[in-house]
Amino acid sequence: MANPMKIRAKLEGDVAEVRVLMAHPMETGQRKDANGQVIPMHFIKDIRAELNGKPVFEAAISQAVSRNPVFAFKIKGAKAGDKLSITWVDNRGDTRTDSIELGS
Amino acid sequence: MDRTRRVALKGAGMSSLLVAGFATGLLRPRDAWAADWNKNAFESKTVSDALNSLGVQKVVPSADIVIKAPDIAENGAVVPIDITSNIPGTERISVLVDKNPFPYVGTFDVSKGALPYVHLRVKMGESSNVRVVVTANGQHYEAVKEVKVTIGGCGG
Amino acid sequence: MRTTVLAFAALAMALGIAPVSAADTDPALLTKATALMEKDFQSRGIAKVERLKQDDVMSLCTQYRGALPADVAKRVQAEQMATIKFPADGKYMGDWKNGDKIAQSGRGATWSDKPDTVNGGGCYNCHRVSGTELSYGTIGPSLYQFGKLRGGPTEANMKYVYGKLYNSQAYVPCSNMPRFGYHGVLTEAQIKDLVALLLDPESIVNQ
Amino acid sequence: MATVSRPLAYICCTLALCAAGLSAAQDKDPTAAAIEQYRQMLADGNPAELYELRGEELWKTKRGPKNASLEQCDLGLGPGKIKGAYTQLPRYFPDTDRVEDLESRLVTCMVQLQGFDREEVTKKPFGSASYQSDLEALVAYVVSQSRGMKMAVPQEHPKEREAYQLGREIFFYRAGPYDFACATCHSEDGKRIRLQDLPNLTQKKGAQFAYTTWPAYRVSQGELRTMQWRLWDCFRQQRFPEPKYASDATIALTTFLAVNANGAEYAGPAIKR
Repeated sequence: MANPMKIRAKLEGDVAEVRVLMAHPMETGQRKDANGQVIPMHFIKDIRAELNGKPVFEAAISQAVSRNPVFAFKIKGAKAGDKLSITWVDNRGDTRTDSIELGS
Repeated sequence: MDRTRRVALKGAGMSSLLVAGFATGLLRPRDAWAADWNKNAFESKTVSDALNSLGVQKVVPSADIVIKAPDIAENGAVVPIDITSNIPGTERISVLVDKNPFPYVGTFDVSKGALPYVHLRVKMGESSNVRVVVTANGQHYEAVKEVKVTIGGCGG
Repeated sequence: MRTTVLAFAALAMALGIAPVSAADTDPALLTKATALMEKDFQSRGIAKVERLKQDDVMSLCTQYRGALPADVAKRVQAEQMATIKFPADGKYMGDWKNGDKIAQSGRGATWSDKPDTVNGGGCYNCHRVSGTELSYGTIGPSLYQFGKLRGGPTEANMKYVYGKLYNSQAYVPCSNMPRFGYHGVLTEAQIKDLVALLLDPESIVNQ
Repeated sequence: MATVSRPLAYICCTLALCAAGLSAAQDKDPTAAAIEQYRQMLADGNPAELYELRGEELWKTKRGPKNASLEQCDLGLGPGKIKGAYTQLPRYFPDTDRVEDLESRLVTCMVQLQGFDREEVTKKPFGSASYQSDLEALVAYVVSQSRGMKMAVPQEHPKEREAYQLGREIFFYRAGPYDFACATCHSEDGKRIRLQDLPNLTQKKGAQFAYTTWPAYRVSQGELRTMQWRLWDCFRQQRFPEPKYASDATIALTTFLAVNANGAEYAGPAIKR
């Protein structure tokens, strides 16, 4: 089961500066284990951030994003009390959604 | 899907992605993301093939794309990149690492309520240009920044 | 002796300095520490527990914290010099390009290395070697332009570099540098390639 | 990705206990300045936090044959007292009659409170992309509860003092096919391996910087690494045989380093190359 994300957001006026940490191996499919077996690709493909249920930021990424990904982005038109949720889906169909309420 | 997107992202379109996704049982309908996961672009081995797959035919160098990345990365497994686009109407920010085996790293869609900014961390196999392509009003703009990757520790 | 050590340690800690002193170790303490390591370390892969055994150089350099008294240093140097096997064919220099590969590689001899792993010299870990490699260490002196500054591949220079690589302790007692030839970490051919790296006028070291 | 497929880059990791700072002498060097810029960009966004989250969950969850949480674990300040506990470890514990570091103590609690088998718990203490280590997560959580507090490792009990003395001997012990000791790389100021700064662990400043920034998230491995891992991998690169996890020898060496760091503000888990 996927581990939780760590989401942090700071409100600057009506802009929410979001930083998110995701727990994921982001395997490239080019690494070998101790026995010389290729470790299969395993990586987050899609990311979506929603503000009160409305998509505001989306990404399509590859295995070249570093392990345990870190992203930052800025959401417009945010205010204290808004619900920010972030979802990722990986190439095996595993998914995880975490939410926070924006502070003042 | 608006017109701009259709122009910008040819190659593996939404419909083919959905077919592939449902076929392998990986994607549920709610996972039909607005940002295409462009298989052809991601599997391209050169920058020009990747850009072709992304539907980027013509790209104009722009000083309005600000790439902040270290001149030298202490470890290629994690190279932090901060991107800000000052181009009006920026919709998408795409990132490529020229010398990676698969140069295309991803696209960030900021058109629905985000500022034209993203911070990400990428793997780099060797010293290379980091290439940022910004799509704004159907046009494509680019900027590059060289990042040197060093050998570290005792093992190298 | 033991009281002295403890008192010194207490004083040094009070002053905010980690106590380190030359030739001031309690042999009983070292014996106890050695026994502790023998209990708590285990063989893994090619790294066997026997590696904890110290030879004369290791034990003296541990005991004196790297600063040997003059007479001990002189004896150690002479003994170590006698271990050096210079090439039977009288040729000291190999291929500097191979030498640079050996200098770049830090592989070998760890418990995660396979028995057939080709050992590297790990030279860049501690030395600046070529003028172009940005990633170099500073534990040892810069070797950049070594040959150019020392008069090139003269017989004396070649013999010195070969010998130093073979057994550094013969030249600088308690040197930080591994005894590559003495321990069999590098082969004769590899050492020759490294001699060429430092002394061949064509080598990147001398550009 | 070539970076991770290259065995050298994959296997290698620095002997350096620290990967940042301490390079005031190199301020003018453009390479050092660029590396500094790299480290600063990484500092804002440390995946160690993911491990802290998971560790907190593990700490509070009832587990093991005795179906107990670790909330009554005594890390030296009394059962359940976790705030600042790391700043006073390693220390002597009367119940085990032994000096224990954080990791050995966590194992003790998992055995005593939760009924886990010691051998089972310590069999695979270090995680990888395909395996999550509970100990690494628990360590991340516990040390995060000492952030901003001053190191105050006790030297009152005779066994605490002895651990320090033995740790010092181990630090200077030269052996193996490379003739290395810890001191080979860590007893002079301003040195580095490749581009990694080497703290001088025999001096207060170096010991403080290094100790207060471990455990750390290692970007080269994508894992939160503990002090036991740090020593274990140093010994690997020292070409020594393998130190047993949470053994007395490793705890003695940790005590030597920790006591030398006394007085400094704890700042882990950090992020390092």
